[in-house]
Amino acid sequence: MASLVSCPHCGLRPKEEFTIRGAALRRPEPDASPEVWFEHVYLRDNPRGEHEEYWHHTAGCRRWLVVSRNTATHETGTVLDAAAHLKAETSA
Amino acid sequence: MRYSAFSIFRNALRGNRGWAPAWRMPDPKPHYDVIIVGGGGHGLATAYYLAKEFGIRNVAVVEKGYLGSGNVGRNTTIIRSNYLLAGNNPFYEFSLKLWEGLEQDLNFNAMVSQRGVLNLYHSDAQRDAYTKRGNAMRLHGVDAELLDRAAVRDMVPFLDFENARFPVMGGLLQRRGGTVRHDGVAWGYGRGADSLGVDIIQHCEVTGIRRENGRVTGVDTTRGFIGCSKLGLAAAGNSSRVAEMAGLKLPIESHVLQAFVSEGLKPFVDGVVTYGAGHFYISQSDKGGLVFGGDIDGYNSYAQRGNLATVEHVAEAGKAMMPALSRIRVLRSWGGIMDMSMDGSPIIDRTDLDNLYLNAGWCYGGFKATPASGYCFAHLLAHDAPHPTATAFRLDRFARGLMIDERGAGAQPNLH
Amino acid sequence: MPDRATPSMTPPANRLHRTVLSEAKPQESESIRIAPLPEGHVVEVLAKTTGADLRSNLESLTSKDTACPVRAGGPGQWFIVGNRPLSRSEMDVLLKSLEPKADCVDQSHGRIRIEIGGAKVEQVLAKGTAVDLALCAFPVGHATPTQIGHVSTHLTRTAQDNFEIMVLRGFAQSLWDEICLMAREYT
Amino acid sequence: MTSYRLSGGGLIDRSTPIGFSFDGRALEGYQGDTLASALLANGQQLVGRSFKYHRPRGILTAGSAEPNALLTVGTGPRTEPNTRATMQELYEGLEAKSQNRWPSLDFDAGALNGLLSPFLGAGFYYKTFMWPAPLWEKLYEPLIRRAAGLGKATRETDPDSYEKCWAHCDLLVIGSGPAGLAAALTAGRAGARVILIDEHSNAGGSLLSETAIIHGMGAQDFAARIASELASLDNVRILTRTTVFGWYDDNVFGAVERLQKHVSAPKAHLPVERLWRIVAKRALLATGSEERPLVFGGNDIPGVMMASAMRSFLNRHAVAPGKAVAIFTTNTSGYALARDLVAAGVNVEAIIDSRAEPEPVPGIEKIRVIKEGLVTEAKGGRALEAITIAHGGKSENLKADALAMSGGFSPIIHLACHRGGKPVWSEENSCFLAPQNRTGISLAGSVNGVDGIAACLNDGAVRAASLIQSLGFPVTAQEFGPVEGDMLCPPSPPLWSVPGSRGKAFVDFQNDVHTGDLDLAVREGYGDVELAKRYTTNGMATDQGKLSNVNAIGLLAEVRGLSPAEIGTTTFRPFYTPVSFGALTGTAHGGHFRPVRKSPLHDWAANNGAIFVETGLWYRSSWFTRDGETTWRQSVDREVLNVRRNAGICDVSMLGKIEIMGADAAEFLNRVYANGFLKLPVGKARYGLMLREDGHIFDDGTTSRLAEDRYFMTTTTAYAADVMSHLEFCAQVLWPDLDVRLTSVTDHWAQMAIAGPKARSILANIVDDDISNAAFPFLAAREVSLFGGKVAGRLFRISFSGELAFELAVPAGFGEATADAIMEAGRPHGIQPYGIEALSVLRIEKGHVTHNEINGTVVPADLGFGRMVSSRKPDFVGKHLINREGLVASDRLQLVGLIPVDPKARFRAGAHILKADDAATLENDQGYVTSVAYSPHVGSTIGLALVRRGFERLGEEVVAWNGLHNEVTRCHLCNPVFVDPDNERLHA
Ligand SMILES: Cc1cc2nc3c(=O)[nH]c(=O)nc-3n(C[C@H](O)[C@H](O)[C@H](O)COP(=O)(O)OP(=O)(O)OC[C@H]3O[C@@H](n4cnc5c(N)ncnc54)[C@H](O)[C@@H]3O)c2cc1C
Ligand SMILES: NC(=O)c1ccc[n+]([C@@H]2O[C@H](COP(=O)([O-])OP(=O)(O)OC[C@H]3O[C@@H](n4cnc5c(N)ncnc54)[C@H](O)[C@@H]3O)[C@@H](O)[C@H]2O)c1
Ligand SMILES: Cc1cc2nc3c(=O)[nH]c(=O)nc-3n(C[C@H](O)[C@H](O)[C@H](O)COP(=O)(O)O)c2cc1C
Ligand SMILES: [Zn+2]
Repeated sequence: MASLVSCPHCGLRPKEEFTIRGAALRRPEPDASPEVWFEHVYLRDNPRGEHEEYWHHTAGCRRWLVVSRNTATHETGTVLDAAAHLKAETSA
Repeated sequence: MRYSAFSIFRNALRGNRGWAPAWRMPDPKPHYDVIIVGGGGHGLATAYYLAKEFGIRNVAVVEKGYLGSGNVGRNTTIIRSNYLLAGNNPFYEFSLKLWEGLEQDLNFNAMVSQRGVLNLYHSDAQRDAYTKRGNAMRLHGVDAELLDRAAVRDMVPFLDFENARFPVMGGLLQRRGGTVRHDGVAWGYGRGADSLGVDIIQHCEVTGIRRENGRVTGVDTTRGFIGCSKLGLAAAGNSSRVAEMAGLKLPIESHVLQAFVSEGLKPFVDGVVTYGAGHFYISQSDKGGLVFGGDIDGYNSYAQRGNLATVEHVAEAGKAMMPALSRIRVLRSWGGIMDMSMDGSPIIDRTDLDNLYLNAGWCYGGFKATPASGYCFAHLLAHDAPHPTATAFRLDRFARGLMIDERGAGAQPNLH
Repeated sequence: MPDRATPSMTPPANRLHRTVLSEAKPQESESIRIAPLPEGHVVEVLAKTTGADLRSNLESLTSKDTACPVRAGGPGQWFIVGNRPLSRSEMDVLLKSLEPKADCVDQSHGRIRIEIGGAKVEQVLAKGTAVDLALCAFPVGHATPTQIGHVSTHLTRTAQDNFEIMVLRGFAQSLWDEICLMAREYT
Repeated sequence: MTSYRLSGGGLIDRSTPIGFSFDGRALEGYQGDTLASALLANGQQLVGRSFKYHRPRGILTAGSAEPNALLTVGTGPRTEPNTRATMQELYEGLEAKSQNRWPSLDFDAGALNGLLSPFLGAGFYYKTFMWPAPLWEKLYEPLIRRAAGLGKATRETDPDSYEKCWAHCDLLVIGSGPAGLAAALTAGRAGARVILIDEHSNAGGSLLSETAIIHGMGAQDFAARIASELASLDNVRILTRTTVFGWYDDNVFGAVERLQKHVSAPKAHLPVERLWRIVAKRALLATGSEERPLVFGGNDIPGVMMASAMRSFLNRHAVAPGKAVAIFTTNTSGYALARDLVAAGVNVEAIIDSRAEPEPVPGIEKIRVIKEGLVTEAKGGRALEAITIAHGGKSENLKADALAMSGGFSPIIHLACHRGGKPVWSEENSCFLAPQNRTGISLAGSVNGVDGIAACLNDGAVRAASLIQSLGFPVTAQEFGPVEGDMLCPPSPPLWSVPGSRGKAFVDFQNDVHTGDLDLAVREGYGDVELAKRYTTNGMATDQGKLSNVNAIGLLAEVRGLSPAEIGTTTFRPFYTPVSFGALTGTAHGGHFRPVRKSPLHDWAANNGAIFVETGLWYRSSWFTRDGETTWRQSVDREVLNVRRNAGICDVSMLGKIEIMGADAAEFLNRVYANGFLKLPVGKARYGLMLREDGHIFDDGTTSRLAEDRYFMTTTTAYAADVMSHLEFCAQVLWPDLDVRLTSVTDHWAQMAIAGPKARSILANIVDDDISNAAFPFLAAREVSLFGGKVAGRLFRISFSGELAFELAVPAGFGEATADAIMEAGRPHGIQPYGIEALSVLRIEKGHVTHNEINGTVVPADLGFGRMVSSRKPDFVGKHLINREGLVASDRLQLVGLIPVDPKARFRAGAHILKADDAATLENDQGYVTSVAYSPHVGSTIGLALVRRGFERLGEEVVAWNGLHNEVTRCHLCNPVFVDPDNERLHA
């Protein structure tokens, strides 16, 4: 995608309703080493293919979403509320 | 074969059957002193200067597509050296100086045309920021002028001076800025490098980087393994992917930037004008098309194409700045993949692999850097030490907190 | 010590509340109607436990002087709206009554409501929002936040051919002008 | 009218003549004409000059692929260069001008280039114009620029309006030929939401040019009948005069509708163009096919035309192409034309067919057919006079004033390629077919390689049925009855180049690319199809190679000895045909470019004489002029002094305001701010520093604790939106386990600062509660009651100016009344409103920072806030990278004050700092001036600056260097607090 995102709360919406933050990274634990923090803030896998990203439905429900998107084809997969995504992750 | 009015004349009389190829189509040799990954502007310029300035001629440039198929062939061709920070400014001025003598050096007309770059400002804050930048330029002896509204109006009378939502207050002008014919740059450097013995190997994609005890031995490609003593990466939008082949993770995201060209017109805009109250910059190519662009789409992409929302966003800013664009028709839009770095500035440095060198992170500003980037990368490859104008473009600057952040946007690539 | 307020300083009741779209004149044609709604009350309700559905609780609390007084916002978020301004005490009662379940915020002065209706209402709104407005996709009572032009709004279908747009006060005039422009071909 | 117009037939209304002009000549056409058909009817074959060689050019096609007939239409601010005469409908008073010629179309000086053509081969300009270097900008380039380009655009402002619109549908059908009509009807009858789009003025596609009989009806009537049934279905929307220009991600299509490009006087209440963004569950491309030119010498002479175009002018516009017509074809297309020409009584000299054994076709028995024949040259200057034919080893000269050509057909697959798919060469169809990967879309009709009206009708119906079936619609296949008189056009082997061709044979007509250029490109190493395109500019003109690309590929294949499949195509990109800035912009231009955001106190400020300035989307009051004040400085100085002496009131409603609620709100704030917030007591406000995760300052502001679990945060105006999104990120993504809720209340509150020694006495008149220093000390923050209980407000004892000050927030609707009341209560105390200019002076005098200083590159320590950053907190945003070498380096830029040695001297923000006697070089740069103001309090210009090692250099003399303005000002570095360093006024 990048024309429309299907917000789990609002339905199909155009790109301009969103703010894109980028790679959906987990924030390290507070006591993590400086190296870990550096990597978190500055280094990116930047894959060609499947990519999980944070999108904010700024002009909509104002929820942060995790959008799975293919950076080569722009096809979108699942779109989850960030909270739901976290649960899914932690349970998995 | 030398190009000149005379050679054109002579060949014309022979039905133009006498022209020699601009470059050879060599098969890869088993081993090179230096392999450059990426046949874009930077890769080709690097090879050219390696051969010409540093006497290293056993060089190959491997390019996965056709020569110049990357960003060098799809950018809006603006060159300038109007930078604020000491880490940037001297480098880009060095580049502009190289542009100024390029045609004679290459014996190829890349149409370097310094018709000026005018950045508009619309508020006191913007004016002050441009004053700060312009003075940094002046301190380094770079030409810069701060124009007021009247002066801008004299230069470009058909901007919106009547009912603009964000009135034009003035602009920062660099007269030596301008445009260069994108393809001419790739072809000129390619032809120049080839004539000095460099092998330009097109349609040859690097698929792996072989390493033995901390050193690179060569690259696997779609045309087989090619050995090298030194490997230089100049893969622009694909830097992360190529570096990954050597186990490196970069402070880079790949983003798509779109560019546009209008139908061909008689002279409409002379120099380059950039809008200050939205994302828009425009110039006119010597073919007559208005070449313009704006902001990146904002999402990671390797697709070389963007979406309509951004197209409209760009057009809106364009008409807001220049109402007369309204009835002009946009002919074509395309996209390029840029290596957006974490501070908006490039990297020209060694890596923790002994003989692997990196040239990346050029964002949407690397075309103007082509000559200096090639020169400085060649310098690094040849001497293992950075060129004096490129000492700040270190890979470890993020870990050490020495970012070169012109915009102050922080570690958020799509904001640079 | 209310008496300390010298009467001269106290604005006359009729001048105390200045409405933002007071100048805007309603548009009316056979196919489209646009009118500003009274600056009554808008209460934003934020459920304390995510996923909790308070709609039923909320319905009972509305001053039923407008269509669809309870409107969904984001998840666990609703707006209670009404045409009549609530007195401080009324407002306090309303806020208190929900305290255990939700945090409530008085947005009465921060949100302006505009009504738009008529046979061509879908065509006109389609010039602003990307939301599919067909009745099958956007039934009566459905409400959603969406962008109209460049402005964030909250859209509610209050009848087959009638919508309400809620917008930040600061953008109200700008949005009003935009909507009139959108409707121009029918007015 | 002239003899080129047929007496009968065609979709024109002979009872409605339309007057128009071409290069100033008054001409007449009919309702239903295009500009092209009207010109042809008037015998005007020559319509333009080519790009490079200025060769005479005529009308080549009858559609959107037209490369030659590009005219400047309209006058004044409505001037439109490069308009395709073939797509421009005629309207009364239309003024058309030919382009790229001087002094006139008939006698064009530029034609000299034709003689120079050997020197102007592909890419010649890359090889010369290099000596002497200075001449490039001075001479060569200006000449090239003047020669290049086509039409001349107006620089006037467009008087017409545009708009954008969204549309949603189950099935989007692009193209209204037999395939498209059948598809739309099938889906429409099944009840699906259908949009049918065609770029022409009427639905029908090629049927409008057909003479076949469908279901007992003429093709044209058949099209009209289907169109009218579709129009009667309210689940179907037909958009004619609309071009789908791009296929984007998620099956979004961009289209532009030309509502008023065919009328004399556009109606003001309607847009001239409308941009559609169409969200289609499924889409069907029924876009037809493009006929390919043949590449032989002189194939560009006026009078040479595509066969199907000639047929279109004949059958649709009742225009005869000439008096003696020859037809050069590789397939039956030419025969269909011949049949119709004969039927219309036009004299056909011969059909030259490249094939050895063309299957015979009925209706043309009397016509001479030359088998295995080739046209090796077309002769003539501004009009075709004769052609040379080679057949059976001999060459023959034939007089003709019109020559039709058909080299076969290329499916119009552009849209299907816009999302990265590469077309595939089909040997048996001898054309490129659409890419395989195409989710969401499907193709029908001749774009799908289907031949014949009946087959296309059926294909359209079948494809549409399966598409909407996949969406769950029950469908019944549609029947369209028998088709008579349709001439099938099976693919025939392509004829890329014509052996023995003489003279320039053009491939790309508009860019003057001929076969020799492609040869040269290959010879010089530019043989890759993409390089050849760029080196020769083939396919880069306004028609984007609709006619030339495939021929160029065929020719490259021949020269390089490869197959077209191996050569491949160049990349198809939007726009299918060019789209105006106006359409892409809609209403968002001029004053409407971006919305306006107004403070609830806007009118109050206006009534008090405010001069407004745009800050972001807001309008803010800069200053308030008083009678007798002639310069802004006078007003600002007065406002500033009055705040310090008496009191002032300032609108600060634009500050971002965020309500933060929940049991963990305190913990939340403690993690988003760098300084501690856990211990902030109820009823108190605290200044807070927000960092980015990279340790730099993000934003600052004050946050007040209204209750145990409720806070009120203010942010800077500029960063209000970013801070809100950031907090939502923290709450929803980083710490979802915290019990906290946020919402923006910026617009609910009107907020005003009341500052100055008299502030308290004034407020006491409207605030019911006790606000004495004891009861309401510095940093107190509480809900208060106003006007004897009429209004509940929020009062904060905070100060940006450094004076005794309050910020009062009231519900926005009460803002103006409250401000009026404060002005009234303050009159005896001399209160005056002040704007952001004065506010800025006051805060600079006090050394308070804004985003001039917080410019994204500073860390707290740079501003002297080092101690604020908690070392005890285990975690907060920005904690973990703030101790990096570069961020703690001793030579960082640090915040200092700046004051000129000579009080009368001035300096500006953006000046750089140099050591007193250092040379002006970048190496010697010591920092820069961030904020500057004239301080009436100090009596001179003062400033804030970020200076290397600034803290330890107070008192040092430096220069503020401003080369841009030739200003070098000697200054002293000083403490940034210029007034009341001990904060006595603050606490008064
Ligand atoms: C739309 C757009 C507009 C721009 N406008 C401007 C502007 O106005 N001014 C300006 O200064 N800059 C501009 N830029 C930025 C500028 O174009 C780039 O920074 C610059 O061209 C990058 O250097 P390059 O030319 O070497 O990159 P490229 O030309 O992209 O070269 C990199 C090459 O590496 C090749 N490659 C990648 N991976 C492999 C592999 N595995 N094996 C072999 N080869 C590989 C690619 O095919 C490519 O050809 C713009 C960029 C874009 C996209
Ligand atoms: N003359 C010949 O020998 C020959 C050759 C090929 C096809 N044909 C015939 O032509 C007919 C083809 O029918 P069909 O329905 O497939 O196509 P069509 O050519 O009848 O209709 C296609 C329509 O789509 C429009 N169009 C194309 N791209 C568009 C876009 N991006 N936006 C808007 N409109 C667009 C065209 O203007 C045209 O009106 C058949 O009858 C076929 O036999 C004839
Ligand atoms: C400066 C510049 C000018 C261009 N001018 C034209 C033009 O006049 N006509 C055209 O069709 N394309 C033009 N293009 C776009 C190219 O055709 C092409 O789209 C672009 O180089 C990207 O390559 P791609 O589309 O093959 O991916 C221009 C590109 C650039 C960078
Ligand atoms: Zn949403």
